[in-house]
Amino acid sequence: MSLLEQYALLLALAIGIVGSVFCLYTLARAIGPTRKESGKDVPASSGVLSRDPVWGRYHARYYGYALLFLAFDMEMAFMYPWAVVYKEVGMVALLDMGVFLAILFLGLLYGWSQGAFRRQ
Amino acid sequence: MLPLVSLTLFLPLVGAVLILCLPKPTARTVHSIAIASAALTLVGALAMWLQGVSGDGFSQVEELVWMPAIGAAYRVGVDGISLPLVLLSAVLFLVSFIYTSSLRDRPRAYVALILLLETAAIGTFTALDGILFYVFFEVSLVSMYFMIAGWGHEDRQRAALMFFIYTLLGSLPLLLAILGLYLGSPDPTFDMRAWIANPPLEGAAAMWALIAMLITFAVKIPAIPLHTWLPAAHVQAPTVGSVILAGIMLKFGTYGLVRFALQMTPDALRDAGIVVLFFGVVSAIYGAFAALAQTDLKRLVAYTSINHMGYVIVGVAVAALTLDPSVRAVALDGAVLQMFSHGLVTGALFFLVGMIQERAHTREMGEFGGLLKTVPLLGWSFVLAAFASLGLPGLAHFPAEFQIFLATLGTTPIAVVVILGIAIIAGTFLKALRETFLGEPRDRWNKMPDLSPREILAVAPLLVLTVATGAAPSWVLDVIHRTTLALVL
Amino acid sequence: MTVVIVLLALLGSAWLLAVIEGWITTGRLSPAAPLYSGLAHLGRESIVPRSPDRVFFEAAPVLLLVVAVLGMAVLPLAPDLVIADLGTGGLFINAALAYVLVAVIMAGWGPDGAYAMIGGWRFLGQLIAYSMLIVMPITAVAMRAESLVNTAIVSSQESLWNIVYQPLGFVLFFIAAMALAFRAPFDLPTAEGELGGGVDAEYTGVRLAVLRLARLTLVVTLASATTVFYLGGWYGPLLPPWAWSLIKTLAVAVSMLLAGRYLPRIREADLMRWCWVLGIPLALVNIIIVGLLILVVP
Amino acid sequence: MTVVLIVALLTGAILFGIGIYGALSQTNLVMIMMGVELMLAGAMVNLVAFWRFLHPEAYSGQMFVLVVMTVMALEMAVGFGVAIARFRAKGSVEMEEAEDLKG
Amino acid sequence: MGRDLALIIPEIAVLLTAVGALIAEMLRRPRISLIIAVIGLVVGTGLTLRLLGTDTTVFGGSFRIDTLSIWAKLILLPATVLTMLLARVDVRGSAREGTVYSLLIFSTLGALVLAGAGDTMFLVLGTLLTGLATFALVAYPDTDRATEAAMKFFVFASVTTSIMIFGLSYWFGASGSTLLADLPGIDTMPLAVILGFVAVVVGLGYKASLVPFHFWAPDAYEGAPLSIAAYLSVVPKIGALFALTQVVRDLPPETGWAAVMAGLAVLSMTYGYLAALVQDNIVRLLAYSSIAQSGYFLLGILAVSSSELALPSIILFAAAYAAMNLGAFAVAAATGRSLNDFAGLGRARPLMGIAMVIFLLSLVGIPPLAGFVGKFMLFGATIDAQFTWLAVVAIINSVLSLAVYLRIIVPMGRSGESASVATEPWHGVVVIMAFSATLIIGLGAQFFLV
Repeated sequence: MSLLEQYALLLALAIGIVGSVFCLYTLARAIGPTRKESGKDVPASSGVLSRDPVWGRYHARYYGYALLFLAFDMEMAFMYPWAVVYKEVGMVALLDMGVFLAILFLGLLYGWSQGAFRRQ
Repeated sequence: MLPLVSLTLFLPLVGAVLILCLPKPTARTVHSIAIASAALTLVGALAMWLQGVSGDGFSQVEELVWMPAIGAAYRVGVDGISLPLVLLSAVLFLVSFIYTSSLRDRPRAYVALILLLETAAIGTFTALDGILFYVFFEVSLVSMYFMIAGWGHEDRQRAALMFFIYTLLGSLPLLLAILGLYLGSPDPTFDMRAWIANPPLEGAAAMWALIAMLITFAVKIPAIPLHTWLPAAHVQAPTVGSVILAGIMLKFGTYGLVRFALQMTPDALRDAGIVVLFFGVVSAIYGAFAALAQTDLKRLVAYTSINHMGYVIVGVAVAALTLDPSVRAVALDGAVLQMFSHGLVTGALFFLVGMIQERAHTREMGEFGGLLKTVPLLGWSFVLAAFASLGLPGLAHFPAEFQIFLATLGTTPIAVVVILGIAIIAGTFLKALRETFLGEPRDRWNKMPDLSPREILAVAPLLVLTVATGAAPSWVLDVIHRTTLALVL
Repeated sequence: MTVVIVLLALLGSAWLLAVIEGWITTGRLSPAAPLYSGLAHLGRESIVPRSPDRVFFEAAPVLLLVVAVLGMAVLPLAPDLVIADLGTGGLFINAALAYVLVAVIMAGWGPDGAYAMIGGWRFLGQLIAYSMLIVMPITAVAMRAESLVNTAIVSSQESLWNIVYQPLGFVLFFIAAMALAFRAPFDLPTAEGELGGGVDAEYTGVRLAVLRLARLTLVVTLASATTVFYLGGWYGPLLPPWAWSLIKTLAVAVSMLLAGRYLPRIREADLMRWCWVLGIPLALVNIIIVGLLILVVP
Repeated sequence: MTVVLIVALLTGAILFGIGIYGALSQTNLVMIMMGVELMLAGAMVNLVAFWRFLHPEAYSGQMFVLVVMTVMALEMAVGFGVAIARFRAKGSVEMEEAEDLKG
Repeated sequence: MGRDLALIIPEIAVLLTAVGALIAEMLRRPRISLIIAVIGLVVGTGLTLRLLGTDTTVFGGSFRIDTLSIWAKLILLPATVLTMLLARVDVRGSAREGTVYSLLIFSTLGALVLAGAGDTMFLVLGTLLTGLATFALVAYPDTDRATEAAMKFFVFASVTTSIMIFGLSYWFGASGSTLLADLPGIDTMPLAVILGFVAVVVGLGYKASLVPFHFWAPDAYEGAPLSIAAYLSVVPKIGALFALTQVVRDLPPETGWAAVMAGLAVLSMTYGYLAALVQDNIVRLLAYSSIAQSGYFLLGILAVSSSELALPSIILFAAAYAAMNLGAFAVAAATGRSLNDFAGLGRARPLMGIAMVIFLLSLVGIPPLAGFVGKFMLFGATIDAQFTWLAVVAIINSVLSLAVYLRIIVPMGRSGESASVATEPWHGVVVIMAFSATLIIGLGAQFFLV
């Protein structure tokens, strides 16, 4: 299979699943409709409705991690190609990545020392 | 063999550094150091004078590697055109320090600035490298600005600004011209001797360079119509500032005219000679008329400077126009001698006006009268200087102006109308003398003291030199003539 | 053909898993219970809460199901029993599983309910904690296999399974996989005790059925990934390759369920702290150890 | 093949266009950052297309894509850092409310 | 490989210094952090001296060890040291003091990468590295104004950088290589080359705060601590301008880039000084003046392929600019942010006053100060490259600049109620060093003309 065909297959698979789920939904509706009744559609909040959208109430308190995460996640983009050719290149690759990881790790330590891991 | 030129050049700077480095010196110490270094400078200048010039090109050349990569170096030396101006600078600065030695308002900075200015002045006259010349040319501007801004009269900030902006704006075209000369030379160098020996530019490029130079020097000289900064600056400047401004810094312009415009773009100047001549004539006559209209003594003297400098322009223009080397030599002799004399005479005049102002706190001629009786020494000195200025035979300006007119007559006779200027200047000074020194002495000025020994020491050398130059000009002219005669254009 | 087999295997595994889950929780072994439960959900009302973000609300369960299946699609059951043996299979599974986060956040945001919202955002925090522990061990695996092709990764373990070669990586990956599947003790987004179901809370009827199915599938996919990366995939004596794959996958999945049962739920802050302070340095150490091993032991 | 290349380049240009429009028209820092992401995505599409269709032998094209990804991620990281600092200091990340510095 | 590493030893030293400073900060020892930083950078400068005269490339042509990049190190590393001393006063005792030093060094490393860039990817990475560190530095005080400055800076930076990357993608398409040295080989797709060039001008122009990409500069300078403003006006700017030089060196002349540079130069100089004329805040004034000074750099850059004077003039002016601008900022740091604070400075603290006058006159270009020699050479290069009109415009602008700087100088002589703040010793040290540098560069320009 060519690369393109493989991806096409994966796409078809995804569409197929969406389609079958849709069929399931149609089936469910065919079995019995949902009746409109007042109070039924209140979200789970002990029956108390909030006037404002709820998203204002939640604070992401982990952004110290989040910033570090971005850096580390990016590092992986370099590590995958590196990992594949690692055995071929050998020692030099280990040193290269060692330096890279050491600096990155230093960033982690720095973040830690500056309280990035404290709950804000 | 001592590096005389460099010694003379940097002695004042050493003095300035010394003054700035001393911890909390008294005013007396400051002035003593200043006078001592200026005196040493004068000794150096005299030594240079004794060494003399060879006539062919530059003498006493001293050279030091500076920026070989771009062909710039520290090069100094003198010829017959610059040597008298160096001597003039040394003398004028020395008497200025003597005059200013009574100053008690921040003397340290003031004296240091003047010393810096002295180095800049001598440097401008002795520099043989394009960059070096420009450096000194501009440094003088800065120190003069601070002198006027810091120690001038009522409206000093404005006048200083005007002076600064005018002359800086004016000097930048010169920078372009220098760059043009540099890039035009076959083997790029900033050596002015090379530029003089083989003028690097020709055709339109040379004309553009000449125009740039003329703008710069016209501002500095100042020539009509770029002269408006001069009266303001003079009126607001402290006395010593005026003396140096008129006595030396105006010469930067005329010196540059000879050194750069005439020697480095000779063909272009020959083509444009008539125009330059025209501006010279207009400057001379306009300056004379403007002087006539003044009631303020200092402004009056300032405008006579424009007149006298106009003669220099005429002389240089004639030198460019004529084809006869002997006529050219005469014209240039006159022009250079005129610079020298003007420095002496105007210096003396500004000193004397300054002394009057110090005593009377006014410069309006109408408020004086009969001063010759109350302060005879001052009065007679002024009379002598005024007569010198109006060109009386036997005094400094006469031989100079005479030679200029002579050469003009031989080349472009029509330009001799410039003689009109002499008549008007004569009228001007006679009017000034009558109003200020003759007539009935007024009661107001009865208590006016005559010259103090310090002031006599300041003025007397100038007057003596004025008489000496006028009566026996040959001691200066010989030096000048040796170079002008050998000048090949 | 392959597609059908793999999908059937996936469904079958999910069903088995549901049965086993029921067995563990209730003590009764009733193979038909998941089917009944699914059919019952079909018949129930599927309520849409008031003022939802309709697109997010509808898309979340489907997306979760899709990414779980797509993840499975690149994992081999046998040398030729794989839907798409991509050249970047190891990376693709990462990419697919990253959408779990998107789906969960959509499920949290969509219904505009407080519990769901908190559950969704919590999962973002959880992702920040576990995500590096998924990708870093996979790197170490790829280093040994010199490839990101999943079949090649399995082949590289013919002589020695990765669980022996890099046990540290296995432990980290296993834990991270549990967190990714948000099973207990990492079920912060759905925490029954405190959030009343969290992201599940607003789903009813057929939508809930799809969501449940998706979560079960996700567990199977992750177990299969663990098998491929660490347990030598289809290798094993006597039985055919696909059977070994299925057995190992189910074993891992069950062990995930069991492990969660006996551990208390971890606080979000602690999870992040441990993952970053302990987990990531350990993952780096794992990479270095593997690197040295590869150089020293050819 | 060139048709595909042109389509890809057009896609890149359109992404870039949308991104720059967003970055210039939005006032919320986070929205601006999304615009910037789109611009970079456009550049990545370009790079990949050029690499794939014109210079398949030049691995530097792939490297450049990685570099652009890094740029994306780090700019976002620092951008959020700035946004958080701003939010703490001022309680808003609207550009239009940023007018203390003028003159 | 070994050779390449040996050639980038100064960069490695800088990196290690940054790391060392960071480690000291993690141990809560900001003083030691500063000491490590200063020593490390001085050592880095010393290591660079050994390389003088080298002209080669490393890592397959992607990084250049040539006159520009070597002088970039010799200029920027000492400039960073001076900034750190200034910053010491601003951040002493605050949390994360050592971080500031470390960030400064990282940012300088980015500027060095830019200055030696031989590859478009290095342009991107250098821009990124300098940019990221400086956003954080600007936001450091965490106040309303600082964060606002950082936010504007960031938005501008990220948008322009993205534009640059997008344009660079076309360069890759046109040449099939990311090396700048491969650009002259392009003869097809001129449109792609022009697109790329425009984009590079946008990306580097923002960093060098050229008009019309300058909007962030005055705000960022004003909101940031003074030492950081001084840093922004010198190090990243010189890095970006050197990078621009590296780029246009290889650009085929038919693209007409020189004319674009000339236009930008005129815009930057004129607008910068005109805007500076109406500022009352000394920091904003210096910001606009630094915008104008960037325009002067362009005079040299546009001549880079047609005049031998160009490279030395850019380097010389960069050195001069670093010295005088840092000096002016240091005096401002010791005096105050308003023009009124300068009234009477000359009388109250004559040495500060004299130093400030020297710095400003040097910025105008009065001989024999550093600024003059630099500008002189730049004009020479411009005329040599047949852009005489541009030299004339630049000279007229110099006069305009005089008006700008006199607005500071004139009140200094006045007897005024000058703020009689005690001078911080570090301010004094920086002023003295910048002062000596301004004089020495002016008089010893030869040294820079290698």
